Amino acid sequence: MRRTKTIAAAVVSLSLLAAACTSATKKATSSSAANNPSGSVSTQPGSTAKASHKQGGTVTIVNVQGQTWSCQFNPFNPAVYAESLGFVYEPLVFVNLLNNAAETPMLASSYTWGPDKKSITFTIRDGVKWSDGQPFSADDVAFTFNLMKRVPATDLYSLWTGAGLQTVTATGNKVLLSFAKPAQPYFWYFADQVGIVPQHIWTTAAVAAHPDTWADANPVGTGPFKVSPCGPNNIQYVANPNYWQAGKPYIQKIVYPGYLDNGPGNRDLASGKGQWGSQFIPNIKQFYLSKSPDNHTWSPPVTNVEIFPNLDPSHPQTSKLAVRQAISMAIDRNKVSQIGEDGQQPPANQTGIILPTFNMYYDASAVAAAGYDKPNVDKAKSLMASAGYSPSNPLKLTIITITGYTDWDASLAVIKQNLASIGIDLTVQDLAQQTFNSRLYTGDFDLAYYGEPTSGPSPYYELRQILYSKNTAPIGKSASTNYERYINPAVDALFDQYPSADSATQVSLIKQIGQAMLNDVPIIPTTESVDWFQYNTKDIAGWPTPADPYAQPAAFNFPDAGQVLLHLYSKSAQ
Amino acid sequence: MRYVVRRLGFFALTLWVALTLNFFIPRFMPGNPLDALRARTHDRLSPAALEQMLTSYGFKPHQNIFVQYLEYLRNMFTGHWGISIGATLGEPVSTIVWQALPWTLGLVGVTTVLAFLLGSLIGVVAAWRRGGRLDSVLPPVFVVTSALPYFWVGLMLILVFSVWTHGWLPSDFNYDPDLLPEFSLGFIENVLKHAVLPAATILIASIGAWILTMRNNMITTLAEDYVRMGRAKGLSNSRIMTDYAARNAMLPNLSGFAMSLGFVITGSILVEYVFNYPGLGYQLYNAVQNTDYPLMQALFMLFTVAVLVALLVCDFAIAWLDPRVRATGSR
Amino acid sequence: MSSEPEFEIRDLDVAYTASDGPLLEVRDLRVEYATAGGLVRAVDGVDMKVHKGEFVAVVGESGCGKSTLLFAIARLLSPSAVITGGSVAFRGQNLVTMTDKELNALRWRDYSVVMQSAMNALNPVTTIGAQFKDSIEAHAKWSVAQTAQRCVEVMKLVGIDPIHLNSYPHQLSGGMRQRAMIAMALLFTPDLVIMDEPTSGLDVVAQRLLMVQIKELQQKLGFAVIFVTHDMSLVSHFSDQLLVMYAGQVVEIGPTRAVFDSPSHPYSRGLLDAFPSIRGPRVELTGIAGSPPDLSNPPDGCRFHPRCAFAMAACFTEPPPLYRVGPALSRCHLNAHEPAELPGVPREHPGIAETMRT
Amino acid sequence: MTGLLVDTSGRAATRRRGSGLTAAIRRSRKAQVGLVILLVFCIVAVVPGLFTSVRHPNALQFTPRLGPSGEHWLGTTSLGQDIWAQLVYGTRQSLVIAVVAGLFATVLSVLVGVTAAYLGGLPDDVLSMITSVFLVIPTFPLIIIFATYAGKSTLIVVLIVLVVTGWSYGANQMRAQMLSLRNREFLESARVRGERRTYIIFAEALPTMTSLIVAIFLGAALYSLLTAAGLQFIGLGDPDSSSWGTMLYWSESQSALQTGMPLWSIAPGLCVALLGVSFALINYAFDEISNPALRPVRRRHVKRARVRNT
Repeated sequence: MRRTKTIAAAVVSLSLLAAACTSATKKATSSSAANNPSGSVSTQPGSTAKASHKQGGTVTIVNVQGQTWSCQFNPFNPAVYAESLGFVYEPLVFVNLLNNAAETPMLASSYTWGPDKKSITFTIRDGVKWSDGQPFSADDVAFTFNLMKRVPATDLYSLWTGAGLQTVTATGNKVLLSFAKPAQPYFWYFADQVGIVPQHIWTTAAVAAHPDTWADANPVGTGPFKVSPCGPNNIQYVANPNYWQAGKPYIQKIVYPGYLDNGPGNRDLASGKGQWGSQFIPNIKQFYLSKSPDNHTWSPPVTNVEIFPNLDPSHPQTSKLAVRQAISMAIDRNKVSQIGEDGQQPPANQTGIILPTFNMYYDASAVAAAGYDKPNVDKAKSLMASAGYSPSNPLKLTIITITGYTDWDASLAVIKQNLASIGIDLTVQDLAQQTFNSRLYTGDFDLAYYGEPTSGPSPYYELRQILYSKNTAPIGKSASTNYERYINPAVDALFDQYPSADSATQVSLIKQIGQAMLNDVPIIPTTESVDWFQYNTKDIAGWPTPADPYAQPAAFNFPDAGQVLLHLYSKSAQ
Repeated sequence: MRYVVRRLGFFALTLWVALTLNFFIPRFMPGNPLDALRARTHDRLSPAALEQMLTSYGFKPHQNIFVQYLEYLRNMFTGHWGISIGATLGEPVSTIVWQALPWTLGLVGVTTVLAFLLGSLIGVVAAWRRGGRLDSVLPPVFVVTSALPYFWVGLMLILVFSVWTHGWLPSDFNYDPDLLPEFSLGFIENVLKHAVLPAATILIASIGAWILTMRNNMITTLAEDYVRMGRAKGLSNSRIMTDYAARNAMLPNLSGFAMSLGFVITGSILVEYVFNYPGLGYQLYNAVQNTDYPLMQALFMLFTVAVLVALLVCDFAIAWLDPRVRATGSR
Repeated sequence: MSSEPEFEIRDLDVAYTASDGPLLEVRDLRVEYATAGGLVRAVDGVDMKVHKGEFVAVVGESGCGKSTLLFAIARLLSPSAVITGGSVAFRGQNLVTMTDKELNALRWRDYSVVMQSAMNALNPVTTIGAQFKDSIEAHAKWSVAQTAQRCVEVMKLVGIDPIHLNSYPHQLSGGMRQRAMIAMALLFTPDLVIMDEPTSGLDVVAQRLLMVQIKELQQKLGFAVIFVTHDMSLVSHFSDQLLVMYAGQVVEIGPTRAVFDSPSHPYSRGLLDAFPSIRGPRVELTGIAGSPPDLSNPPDGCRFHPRCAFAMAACFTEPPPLYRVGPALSRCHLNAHEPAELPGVPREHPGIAETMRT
Repeated sequence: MTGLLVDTSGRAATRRRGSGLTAAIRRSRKAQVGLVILLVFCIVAVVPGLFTSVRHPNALQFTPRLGPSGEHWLGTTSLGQDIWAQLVYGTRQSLVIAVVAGLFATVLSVLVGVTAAYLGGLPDDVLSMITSVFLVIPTFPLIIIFATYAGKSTLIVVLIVLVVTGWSYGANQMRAQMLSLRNREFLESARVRGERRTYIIFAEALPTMTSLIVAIFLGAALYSLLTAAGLQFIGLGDPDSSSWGTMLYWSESQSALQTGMPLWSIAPGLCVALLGVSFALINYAFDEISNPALRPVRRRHVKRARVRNT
């Protein structure tokens, strides 16, 4: 995540990153699809919003784009879907990452898993209308999923190819998705991430021809807001009068300026001109919080930022376990967090389990036993010695990172110092994004500093990406996500058991995987990247808080942004 | 005639070289749009789907590069600039360009020309009042300003007029985001307010050179016999200054102007960058950062064309002012 | 003589004023340059007279101050040069004390200037005609027709096809340019035409032709000429008076013939030796070794003594005055027997000199 | 980068040897000021250790965000580096970039320009065509593209980019100048004497153009300085390197201006400007040297009215 304007894409990626995490941790104890065949759930949508409120008020979102708006809202276009999903298009079920997996039925009032979780049946909500007045039906849902089959470019989560989705059929108010294999891990993809689009519009000639590249300038959805109007500098949303949740949304207007740079965005936040912030603010105490008692911030951690060591034998030093262990032990993660991330991103741990978000999967004792609970320079030194290195005879290593990710540069400056003390002479090499990517993908590095962005309802998702051997490739070939080239059949087996396992087993599986992380140190997590969130309570109330984390708070999370907007209300309007 | 042909040939060549460089440099450097998109979507989306999408947007990596090159040249001239495959994935390049162009023309174009004319004028007056107060103060001052980095001047202006004065003048954007473009006094005022600082930056950073060169040319010209002749003939000062001195002194300055346009664009890109001014420079910068070939190519071509057009204008101006050029076509 | 009524009227009144005293009287003129090296007195107390219709030649090596003298008289010095003393009386009016406005009233109508190398003296970016026109417009309110007619007349006068009024300087040959310059100088048939080496840059033959033409025009139109050249032989047959300058001073002045026949100043003699024959190739000043002194600190005594073959004791200490030698005056101790009395010309003006430096 | 524009109108007229320059510099106050500034920076660049006790300016060894104090003259960065120390250590690279790039660019300009003018004919056409092409192609976009994709922009890459894009302006001037000299009598005489071409060019022609060549160098150096700073400022430099441009990049990315650390971006910018100014001043002085008309005139107040016509 980029603190500087220098790469607009990075800002987009910021939103995508967090978007990747908008899904719930399923706790074995919670009412989860896993052990409750008849689906969940509290029948009152937006369950956590107790009282209802009068309508009125405007919210201004500050979330740097680094680009002027293209005013396209195609929910299948990754460059713009964060502005349409949740605002205009809605998922079947909203799954909350932060609040014990509370599921909020949206376009599906409920669902039922079939045997072995190889199929799932959604019951589609009645009385929902598209914003153009047309009635919404199960056919729209079926159409949306089948569209992804017809136009592979729109199957962003490879449901049809990867997840083994085979048929999607609508009968009455029910939609049946059947898969070739247990699909539970994919639930949050197809239930939470996919926005349902109106068949009657997406079948018109123009759209049907190229649904993937269609601009969709005036999106018609079931969501709480409609776009009107959109310009390069600003998207304005107004409340959807036909919205299916009576009396909602309370907020009648959203102003979403296309900030080109953090600077102006931060200034507008500090001045209260913008109430909903979703970006990094350097020196936030002085620059934001001190400016007004109404300014608050809460940025929950979601994924790891880590060092990828190259495990391929062609890289003798980094494929040496002792060296990796030494590095992990030498790094003072608190200092990295404090100096590199301005204390706004918490330190990570060697298991790669995000804390506190995934607390239940974390085995503190195991970490302590392995000696990764706190920096241990002496142990690290001895490990290096065993590998034949010492401060007098240092090991020269180069770590690649991305130019302009200045917080990472700063973090690496700290790490460089840490490692110097144990006899590793670290050279930081800043690469242009493009160069970095190709070198990361093809395994052309000793060490790479990178934020593995993909998460999911449990650590399974992030860890699987990093550790599953099917996600890697030989040096020189482009690996999809397992860049360090970690191949461990035992760990693969753990991942393979996960989908069909029950929740309790899933937890233990994750713990075992965490243990593997401690044993093999395939990657070295340093900090936990967070969901940037600042909010102003002068006029607007109903924000997600640590006490009431009803959705991921940053505006770039979809469909969570929709949830937040359904909770917000204007004090002055009451 | 030969002169005209030469010039046209030169323009064609320049354009071709520029376009070619611009086509091959990115392609022979590491990274490609798909990787860039994968990185932006942080690998959570299926690469297959993304490649599909890029392809539907007209990205054909597997095509023979030479074929691509020819196609690219044709498209550049036929105005088929394609669709952005960068951060603005899916937005037609022409849309982006047309949105950005007026702002760049309005800010950079106008300010640059203004700086040149104003600078030349001041230079003329300073030289004419040789040894006068103006002439003793100006040169040192503008020697200094002409050596300042554009972007830093911008930063300082932001610091003084925006940060220290708590947003007395806006330090970014072309107009307040929450405004809608319209032909209202309020909007125009807002636009102007946003243009003040960047314009001032360009003016401050560029005018010095014009003043100095013009002053120097002017002084050299004033020593010419024909100027003395003008005095001998008892012509009015204004007549001598304009028809005899300035008109001759202007010639080298004009060609200097033409020559330095490339540098002017450099400065302006940085200015747009510093002020987040959504003009061509800013877009180009983003395009490069996002491996957005189509956008990059269109913008770079525009910049080159802009310079060439300006060059052409200068040529005309010079030919109009200087009969010797008209006659022989060589200066 | 022009058929324009204006000219007849003017000529009358010229005749009237000119009847009492010389057309131009220069007295103790001093010009100083401010250079990085300090003050340089380029013209140091020059006296001269020019009568109506007279042809006065000013000769000397380059750097002896003759051009400066010329520009001082015409009040065309460049900013770094300043007249620090003396007077230039033109028809009784002191040009030195005139404002630009007053000067512009006289310029071109009453006295005009022809400069060396017309290529530089003509504005390269406008046509000859345009440059004629603006000089006319600056001084007279003539109809377009009158203006055009006059331009054609003067062109014919100097023997150039009027078609060239539409030409730009670079389109004419060197000789034509010089003629055009002269034509321009005659637009108002002034009383005095100041010429600064108008023939330089032309080949010897062209020089002769031009000289002849100038002489003819002068006789025809009756204007006086101050003619500056470093080529003594050139003027021998044309000038009435000869004024030899050295190091910013007049070293010899007198009727041309007299000076030519018996130059009484060693420097004049040197200049003559320098040009053995008119058509012969130009050679270095064999007559005089060395080069003119640095005027920022001229030699004591006679300024010429470092180069003078006849230098004697006095020459090293005693600045020689002008001595009368027959019809001429010579600034050389060799001629010490009879001191000059050029009436009304004081040797020194300390008072003025003082005021000049304040 | 219009600071590049140097006036050469006067230069064609003068034939001056290097020795004349030094003499003239002694007379020009502008040149002296410029040279002093340059000298100071050179000293700092050579022995930065003299000016700060900090040895590792980029190490994060102090409390972040300290204001100016006796300890830290300009305070510390939000990463805990001493700004003054960074400034001092940054001098070297900035200076090296300016001088080295300027030097190579100048050599290239002289070679191309002189050759073109001297050979004339087809070679001239080709060379001057190339020159003008390089001249008008908007280089900065190219530089951005190049620097971005060249991966880590090491000093070398930056230098190459600067030289490649910086030579054309000077070459153009050299050519014009050489053309004007071509038929000067002293070259003619050399030709008549039957001297070798190379001899004529290097022994006869070039010395007369010292002032122009110096000016071209100064122009190129200025261009390199400013462009490099610009590149580093937008993050195309090497963020680990110590240079003023890099400092500006960091201060910008850490929003120094907004978070009350203006010195962090004022100071390095000021240094860039100062160095630039020193080049510009020297260059300007050279204009005056080679073109005496440009020298400031001491107005001498002569009351014409007091010259009585007695």
